[in-house]
Amino acid sequence: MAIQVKVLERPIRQTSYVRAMLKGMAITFKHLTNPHKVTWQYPEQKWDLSPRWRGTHRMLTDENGKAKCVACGLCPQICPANCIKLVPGEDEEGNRYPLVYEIDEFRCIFCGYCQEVCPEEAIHVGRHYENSEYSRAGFVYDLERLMAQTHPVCEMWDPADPRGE
Amino acid sequence: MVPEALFFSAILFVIGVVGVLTRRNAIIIFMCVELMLNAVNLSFIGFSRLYGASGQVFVIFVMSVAAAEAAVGLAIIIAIFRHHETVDLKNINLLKGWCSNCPWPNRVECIRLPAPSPSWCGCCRYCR
Amino acid sequence: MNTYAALMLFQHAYDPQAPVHGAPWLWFSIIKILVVFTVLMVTIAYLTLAERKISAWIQDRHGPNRVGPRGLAQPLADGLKNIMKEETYPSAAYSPLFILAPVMSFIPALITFAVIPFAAPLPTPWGLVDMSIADLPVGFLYILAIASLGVYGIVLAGWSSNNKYALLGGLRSSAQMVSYEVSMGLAVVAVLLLSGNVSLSSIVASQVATGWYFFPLLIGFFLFLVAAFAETNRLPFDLPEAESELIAGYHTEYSSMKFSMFFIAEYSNMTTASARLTTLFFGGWAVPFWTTVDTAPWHWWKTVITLVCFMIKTGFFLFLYMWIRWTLPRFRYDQLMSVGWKVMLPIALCYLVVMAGAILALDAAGVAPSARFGDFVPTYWAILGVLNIVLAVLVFVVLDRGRLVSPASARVGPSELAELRAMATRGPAPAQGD
Amino acid sequence: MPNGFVYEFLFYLFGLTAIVSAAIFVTRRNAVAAALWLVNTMFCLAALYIMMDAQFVGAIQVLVYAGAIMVVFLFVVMLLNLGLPPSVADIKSKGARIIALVAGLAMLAELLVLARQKLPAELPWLPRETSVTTPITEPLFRTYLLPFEITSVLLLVAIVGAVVLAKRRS
Repeated sequence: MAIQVKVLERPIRQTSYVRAMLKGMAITFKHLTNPHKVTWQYPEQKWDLSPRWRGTHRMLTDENGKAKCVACGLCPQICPANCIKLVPGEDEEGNRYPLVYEIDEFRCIFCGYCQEVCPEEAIHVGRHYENSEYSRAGFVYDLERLMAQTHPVCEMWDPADPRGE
Repeated sequence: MVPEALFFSAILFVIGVVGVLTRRNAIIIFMCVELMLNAVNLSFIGFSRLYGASGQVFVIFVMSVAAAEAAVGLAIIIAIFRHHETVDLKNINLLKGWCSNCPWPNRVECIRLPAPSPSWCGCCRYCR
Repeated sequence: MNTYAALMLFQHAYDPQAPVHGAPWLWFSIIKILVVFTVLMVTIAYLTLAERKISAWIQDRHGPNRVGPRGLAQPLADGLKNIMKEETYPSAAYSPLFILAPVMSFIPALITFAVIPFAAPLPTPWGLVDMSIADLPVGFLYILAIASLGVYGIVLAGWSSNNKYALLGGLRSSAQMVSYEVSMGLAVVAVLLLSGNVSLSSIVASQVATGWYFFPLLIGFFLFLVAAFAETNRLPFDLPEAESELIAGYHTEYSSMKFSMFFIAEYSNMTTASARLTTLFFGGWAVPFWTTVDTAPWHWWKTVITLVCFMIKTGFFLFLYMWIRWTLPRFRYDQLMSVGWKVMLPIALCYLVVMAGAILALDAAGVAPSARFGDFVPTYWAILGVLNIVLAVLVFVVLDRGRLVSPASARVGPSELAELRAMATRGPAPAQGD
Repeated sequence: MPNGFVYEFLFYLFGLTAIVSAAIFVTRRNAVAAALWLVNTMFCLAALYIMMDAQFVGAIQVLVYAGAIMVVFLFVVMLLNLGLPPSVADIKSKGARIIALVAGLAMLAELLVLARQKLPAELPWLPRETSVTTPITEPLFRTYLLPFEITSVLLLVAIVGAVVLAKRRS
């Protein structure tokens, strides 16, 4: 790697410290009196999330209040972080349903593959970012908790333009 | 109050003298000298209550001399410390000369001494 | 004899326009100490909030606004947090001095305020009460003496922490404060020349009589301002606690309330420095263009108005401190030292000679300090002010050409510069190796 | 006022504090602690000066000794890193200590005998209205002008000498 040297020639009028200082103070005073502030007043004023924001999961339910999931096993299969734990079960009518469905939100990388692969459009990543817990165990969301979430879900693609054109 | 001031001044002066006689840390000896100057200043102030403000003028002279002394003295201590890496007066004895087995880089200038113990002359930190 | 009659007796024994003395003097002193201490501590608490708010506004943010209405209870929350936090003691620290150091920086910062007159005297039934805790006859020297003690706390904190960053911070600050003290002292000798007295109340009184000193002593004021910034370790002179180089300098190892005491010391130093600037150069408590308020006979409403005036002036300088802090970057250490010794000190010395000569010349020309042009422009004030403006033009236009604060390249000699230029014109050197 | 009980009490308090802290100062092994005790002594002396109607000298005492000279001492101690004890051993032999003690006591006796001379009456205190600097400036700039100028030359020489001595030769 070659080194290139550039010698700066400074005009004498630019080297005055006092004048540069006064100029700087004028700038800061202008900002001081400027009523337009850029801070977001966070808890009251929230950030508008993108429709494609991928946050914590949510399980959609059918009209009977049951999970839409049919325990096909595609989402644990595709999950690159291996954070979905699914134990399938079957009722007396032969409908498959998840006995255990847990997502470890700490391991999850929010890639959204589970939503993409789900044939029933049951599991979704959601437009939500305010999640805090007192313990690590609190971040393992079980089925009930996933169903209880109410935040809007992520739109993986724009329905009017499914191929992103 | 003047006799009391003179009494305090005498005791402070003697404390300074005893410090100079018993301590070996050059910086502390220096501070003892400052203490003696302070004691003298106190008696000057005491006498200025009796004979007029000239005593205070002398205190100002003493202070400026003390300031000059501190500047030069500390510069000397720094110079000695650079050379010997100690401020222990036991080791600052250039006038005694240097011993033959001194590993100090200036050994060539050393004077060979008929020392009672050939391995010790105290000239530097290696043969302390 | 009932109580009322006794009170009346006392009232007749004293003249409200004569200085208070005896036992009432002692009581008034104690009351003044308590009130000034309380006001100072509350001011300091709110200065921390003001600093954060002003920094926020300058950076287009809102600043703390969560605790209390518009964030006004934030200092309380901070104080509570600092009291409740755990105190840590480094195992290698020399603990007596480690504990002593915050105290040693805290006390000088507070007791400087004792001699500053903050309002016109207040007449009471027991006599005229000076509105300064102790109007010492050597008030100005007292300020210089106490200001020079502030360095102990920092030096001891740096040394006793047994931490190399803290030690470097302590060394830097002792060198910095000793260097700038000299120019600070020399810059205000001109004030003493004009007022002819070292007591602060008489400095204020002579400013009431002959006009404020910032105009006839413009350069002295500027030098004092810069030295005050350096003495209080505020930006652009906050080398002792430069975060990016020394972590936090001398208070690296301190936590909770001991850290807080360094912080309080810094802000009370700022307050006293602002009060000093006000007293020495901006007429102290004097109200501009309203001589009735500034002169005897005294009345309680005069005390109130002058107190407010003093607070406004001091507040302006406190704001200036913060404004400059959030504008200027920090100096390098060599720049700091060369500004102190090669610029401030020679300018202060030359300025002293010029001002003493000018005052002597005015005296020889028979201009009395009280003489006035026309009706209200004081002659002394105007002549010295014009002289100072000429000097200011000389200093800031002629001298300030990259010499007051020199860039690193200024130390490159002409031959090295020529070499660099030749290298630059040659273009990129051929790549080494492959 | 200068003869009240409070005045005498404070005078003795400051004097004894000065002596006690001076005694602690000479026995400290840690140079930084020693310097601080010496600073305490100097403060007490400044208080004594002020109590003996020498306010100007009292302020100068704090300014010059405590504010400048002792700071330079501390600076050197820190710069050379001499603060912690085991670096320097003091004179330990009993003989030397006894000699120092005897010499000190002899000197003390001598000074006390000298101090017992008949002293003239004290001068009156300055009235409160006069400037405290006036009585000093008269002798300083008239009677002792030559010593004053010589002191300034001495300070200049000291500055040059200190710079030359402490400069690192490369």
